[in-house]
Amino acid sequence: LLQNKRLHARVQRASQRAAALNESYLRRIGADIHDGPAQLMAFAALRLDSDVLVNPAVSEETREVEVMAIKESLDEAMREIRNICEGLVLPHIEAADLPEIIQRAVKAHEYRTGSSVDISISGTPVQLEPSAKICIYRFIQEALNNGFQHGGGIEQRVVETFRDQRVVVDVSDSGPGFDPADVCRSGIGLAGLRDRVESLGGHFTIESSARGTRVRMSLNLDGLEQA
Amino acid sequence: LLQNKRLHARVQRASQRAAALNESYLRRIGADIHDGPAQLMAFAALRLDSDVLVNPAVSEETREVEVMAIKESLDEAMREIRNICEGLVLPHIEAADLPEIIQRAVKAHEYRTGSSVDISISGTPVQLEPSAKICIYRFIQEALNNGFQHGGGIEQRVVETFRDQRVVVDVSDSGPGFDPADVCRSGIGLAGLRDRVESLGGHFTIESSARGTRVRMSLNLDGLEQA
Amino acid sequence: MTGLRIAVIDDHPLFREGVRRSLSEINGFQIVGEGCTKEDAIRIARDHSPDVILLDISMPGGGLDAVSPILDHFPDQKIIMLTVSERSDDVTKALNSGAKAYVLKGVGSRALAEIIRAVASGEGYVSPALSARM
Ligand SMILES: Nc1ncnc2c1ncn2[C@@H]1O[C@H](COP(=O)(O)OP(=O)(O)OP(=O)(O)O)[C@@H](O)[C@H]1O
Ligand SMILES: Nc1ncnc2c1ncn2[C@@H]1O[C@H](COP(=O)(O)OP(=O)(O)OP(=O)(O)O)[C@@H](O)[C@H]1O
Ligand SMILES: [K+]
Ligand SMILES: [Mg+2]
Ligand SMILES: [Mg+2]
Ligand SMILES: [Mg+2]
Repeated sequence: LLQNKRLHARVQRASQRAAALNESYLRRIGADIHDGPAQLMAFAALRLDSDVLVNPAVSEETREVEVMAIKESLDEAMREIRNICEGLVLPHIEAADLPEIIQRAVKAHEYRTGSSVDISISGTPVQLEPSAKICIYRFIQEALNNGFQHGGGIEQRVVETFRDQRVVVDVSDSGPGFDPADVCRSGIGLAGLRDRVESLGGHFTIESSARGTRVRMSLNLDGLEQA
Repeated sequence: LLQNKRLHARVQRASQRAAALNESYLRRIGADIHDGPAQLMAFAALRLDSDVLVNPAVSEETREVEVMAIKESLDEAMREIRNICEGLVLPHIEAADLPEIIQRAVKAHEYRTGSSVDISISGTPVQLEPSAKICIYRFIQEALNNGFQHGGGIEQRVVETFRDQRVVVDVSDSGPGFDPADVCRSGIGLAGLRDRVESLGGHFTIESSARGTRVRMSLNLDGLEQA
Repeated sequence: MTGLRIAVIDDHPLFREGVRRSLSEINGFQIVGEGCTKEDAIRIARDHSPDVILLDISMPGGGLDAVSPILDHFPDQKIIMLTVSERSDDVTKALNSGAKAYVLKGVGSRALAEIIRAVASGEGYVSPALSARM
């Protein structure tokens, strides 16, 4: 009973943090839009009003240069908006199975960064809830991102295994590593991953040394009964 | 023990749905941006390429008209982006107490819609977790929105009471009502509210008749022990 | 060349550049200072006493927090907020602190020039989208 209570408390705390986390995620999106596309659009709007665009005394070349500058900032704004939207929107994963989800997350990372990532998949056919699929996708997405940003993208790997009714996903690199104790809980990267995983009753661990980093999540397929 | 297990299962299911919900919320934001501002900007970018802007044979007036059209769509895109961002970002509620949170949610609604909403607040001083504050703010925001959109905004009220260690918030209207049984669970409005509230161990109920609608949430302050 | 002496404080370099170019192609303006933080704003106000300061909100230190320190020392300094933020809290705080105008980014260069002239001659201004709501 006591154990049950503790477990319950942990799940509930994690899900409270997940809610707060989601808000800080939304706030970050808002800030991203404000700092990027909104400023570029403001520039375009400002310059569009310039006399240079309409005054017949201005040469064709000068006008051309001005129009190009406006167009560039608008194009850049659209690129940034597209990136923001892409990061927001999960590919439709309801119909996808576990191997597909892992592959999609890895492909998206490779495509975005131009780097390459090793995959190993157990192939055990497992049925997953949408929430578990989302969790796994976001886990791989953020962990690969960290490995690329902070681990130099060295020998990045994603390994999925299945044991004792648990799906285990490892994301690792051979970068310089870091001390997980130094990372504050309030971030929305690693801390967010932990909350995501724990709010589904799963486990989350980080191992890091000078030889590299491995982030692991595992989910129990039988749900809370055996958690 | 059995009861504990059932409760735990409910919280966990709700928090799974809350995770899925966050994703569909993000997807909706992505779609909003995509369908709105991104299209307007694409239009502006396209027109910027027009020969009319640089060709010396074109009159100042014609050019002026063209520039105005581009500027219009850019302005509209910026307005839409600002609106989307505003809905995204919660006001800073960490420092706010319960009455302030309720007032802010109501004020924001009144400001946005130009309508007015009655408020009644118990005034009992209560300490709330940030996750509970967020939940209450989002609850009022969405329930008022529904009352305005679907309930004609008729006699909208927000009533907060405190009893048996529970904070109870009611949002109601005297609109035409609806049959809650008809509403599918997968929406991100009412279904989302239920999941938000239940994932914090709270209760959520809808009462609706031809005389109006009342949506109620309650949270236990002592947390899960007495849930 | 003389004319109105303007300072632009904004942490976005491209936008700042846009303002500089826009004002330079219109007669009667002279940029006397550029900066990207609250501290820059306070320093430029002191060192250059511009006729008008264009002040961003979202930047290191926060533009809103520069208004009172500037006006404490130079009560006649004319400040125009030029920002993406249309939050009513921001508008209220800016005007209560003594900013003369609140302009939303998205404003065109010619419109901006007119607003600056109006403010320099003692008028106030709030973007129509905002004043309609207040
Ligand atoms: N694979 C890794 N290799 C080396 N250091 C890492 C790795 N993953 C995380 N870290 C360290 O842990 C810190 C926290 O990571 P986290 O993902 O929480 O935040 P972030 O990546 O810095 O920012 P965010 O993810 O919010 O954009 C990083 O700043 C980095 O110092
Ligand atoms: N206060 C209300 N009065 C009348 N009908 C309501 C009210 N609230 C909800 N409904 C009905 O319940 C339905 C579901 O509401 P819900 O908030 O889940 O979705 P929505 O408002 O239609 O869309 P969304 O919130 O996702 O933009 C509404 O479409 C409406 O028919
Ligand atoms: K700004
Ligand atoms: Mg990270
Ligand atoms: Mg709704
Ligand atoms: Mg800025």
